[in-house]
Amino acid sequence: MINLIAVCLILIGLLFFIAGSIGLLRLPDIHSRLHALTKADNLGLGFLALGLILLSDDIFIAAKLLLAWLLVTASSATSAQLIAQRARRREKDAWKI
Amino acid sequence: MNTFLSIALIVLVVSFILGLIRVFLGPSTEDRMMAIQLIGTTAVAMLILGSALLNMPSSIDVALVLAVLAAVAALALSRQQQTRTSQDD
Amino acid sequence: MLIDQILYGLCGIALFTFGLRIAFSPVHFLRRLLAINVAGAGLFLLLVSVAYRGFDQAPDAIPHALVLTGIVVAFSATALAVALARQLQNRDKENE
Amino acid sequence: MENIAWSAFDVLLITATLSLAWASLTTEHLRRAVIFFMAFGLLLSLIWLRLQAPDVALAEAAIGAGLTGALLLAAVADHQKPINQKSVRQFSLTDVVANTFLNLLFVAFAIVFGTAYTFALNDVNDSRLTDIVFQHLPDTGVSNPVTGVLLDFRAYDTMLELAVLLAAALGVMAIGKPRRDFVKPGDMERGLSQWLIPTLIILSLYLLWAGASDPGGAFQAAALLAAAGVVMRLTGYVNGGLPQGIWLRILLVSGIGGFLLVSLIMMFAGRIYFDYPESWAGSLILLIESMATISIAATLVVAYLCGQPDYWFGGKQKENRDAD
Repeated sequence: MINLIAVCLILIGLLFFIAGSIGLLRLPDIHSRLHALTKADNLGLGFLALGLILLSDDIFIAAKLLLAWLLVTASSATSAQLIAQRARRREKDAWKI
Repeated sequence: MNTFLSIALIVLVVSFILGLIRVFLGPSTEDRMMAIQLIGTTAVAMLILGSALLNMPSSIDVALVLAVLAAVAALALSRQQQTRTSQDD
Repeated sequence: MLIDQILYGLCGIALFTFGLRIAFSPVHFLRRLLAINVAGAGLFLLLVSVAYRGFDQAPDAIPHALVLTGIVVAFSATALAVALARQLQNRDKENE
Repeated sequence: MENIAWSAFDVLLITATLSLAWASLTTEHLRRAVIFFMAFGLLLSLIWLRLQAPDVALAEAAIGAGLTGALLLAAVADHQKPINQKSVRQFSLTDVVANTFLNLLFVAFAIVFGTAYTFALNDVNDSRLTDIVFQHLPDTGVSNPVTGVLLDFRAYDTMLELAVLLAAALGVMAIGKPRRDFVKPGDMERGLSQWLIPTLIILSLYLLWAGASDPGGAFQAAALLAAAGVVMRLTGYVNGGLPQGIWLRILLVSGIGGFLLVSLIMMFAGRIYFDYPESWAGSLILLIESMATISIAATLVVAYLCGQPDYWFGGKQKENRDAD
């Protein structure tokens, strides 16, 4: 039963990853691509880590998996902001000229 | 279960390669930064999957280091632009 | 004999040769630095694939130790080269 | 099924790595080349793990994907005017001939090298050295073979490698002014540094501690600690968290100092160089490793900062320094 739930969670995570990278490839401009990217980062890895936590039998490993997801979420949130800031600054510069 | 996990790993590799195509295509530096962020996260996902698949717990440590260093790389990339603009002013 | 060991070793040789080829061509200094780093990574890959023994066997630890220190030394050598390049650039500016 | 999956994985990974190296060395823009190189480092750390080398993967993840990228990005920023990437001069016939000749030479070299490698693997005289390492590993007090090799079996080499690092740091410190300062960090950058720096330090301590039994150890821990220094430099601390004057020198030599101190004590205790008593070996290795970690980290931060130390602590750059 637990295995089945884990498989479902991992599948959902993979779906988000594929959707995120297709979005990154296909969407037309920076801000919408950023939107696609953050879904893969937070939700994709989140579901995947959750599924693997269910599969792991060691509490220490489960904690480290959770930590990996938290770190990726924190770093991707900040770097998404930094990327958006950069893009906006450049767009402003373009308007100035 | 192992067969499922190795297929999942291949799916992640495909996602990784799609991200890599965006790194190649660009066109702007921001696009490349984003794509690096995506392939970094995909690499973390591959590492934690691999740790379950190969029974290699140390692989999660590498995933942790990659996750943190992705933030360092993003900071370095965004700050690198800022010396340039300050010079141009 | 393992097919993956051969594949990764050949990949290392390809990286080494390609990096060396670019390092010997008339390109920008930083490009040359990147090329030397790629060539070094190729050699590291060759060493690690020599140490590889398949999924179920422990690999050889000695090449791993060599590569580990090699990565750190390569970083500081790159930093020294970058510092030297800046100094050269400053000299050029003063001479102009 | 799994074998096929792994083969597909290998082929995709190798193709991606080779094409990133190609892109990095042939693209016109230098900054783009560095970005490709950072992605290349990321792929390499996956390859190290695939080849069962987690110690190398940890170091590569910290240095190849992070520190080298930051260093080269700063170097690209130094070269404001892109120096003629496309060569302006005309290609003469001799150039073409010489280039073709060189290409052929390198391809021939790769083919010979590759064939030799493949044949050499065929009659490998199976790993006697590895057996010796695993046989004597219990004597070292650590169970991670890589740490055992680095700090016990090959301790002499490792000490000299620290000397090489020190020499490189001295070279960097002797040359020139530091880089231009960054603009004042915004809220985003400051917020990032507030959780990133402690996380890097804790992770580095964990790797140092884990290095006795699991992958990890002095070099990986030092790389993470150095990344903390780089983050400090990027968010407004011009000295990258390094101390001033005599303390900086003590930090830089503490790695070699630790090695020498332990070996001198061993010598007075009537043993030879780097021959630790078995009951103490584990703790001695941890002591040496901790000192080495701090000193390697300081060396790497110095290498990143670039320039004479006086400038980092308010020399001529004082007016540009970020008020915080």
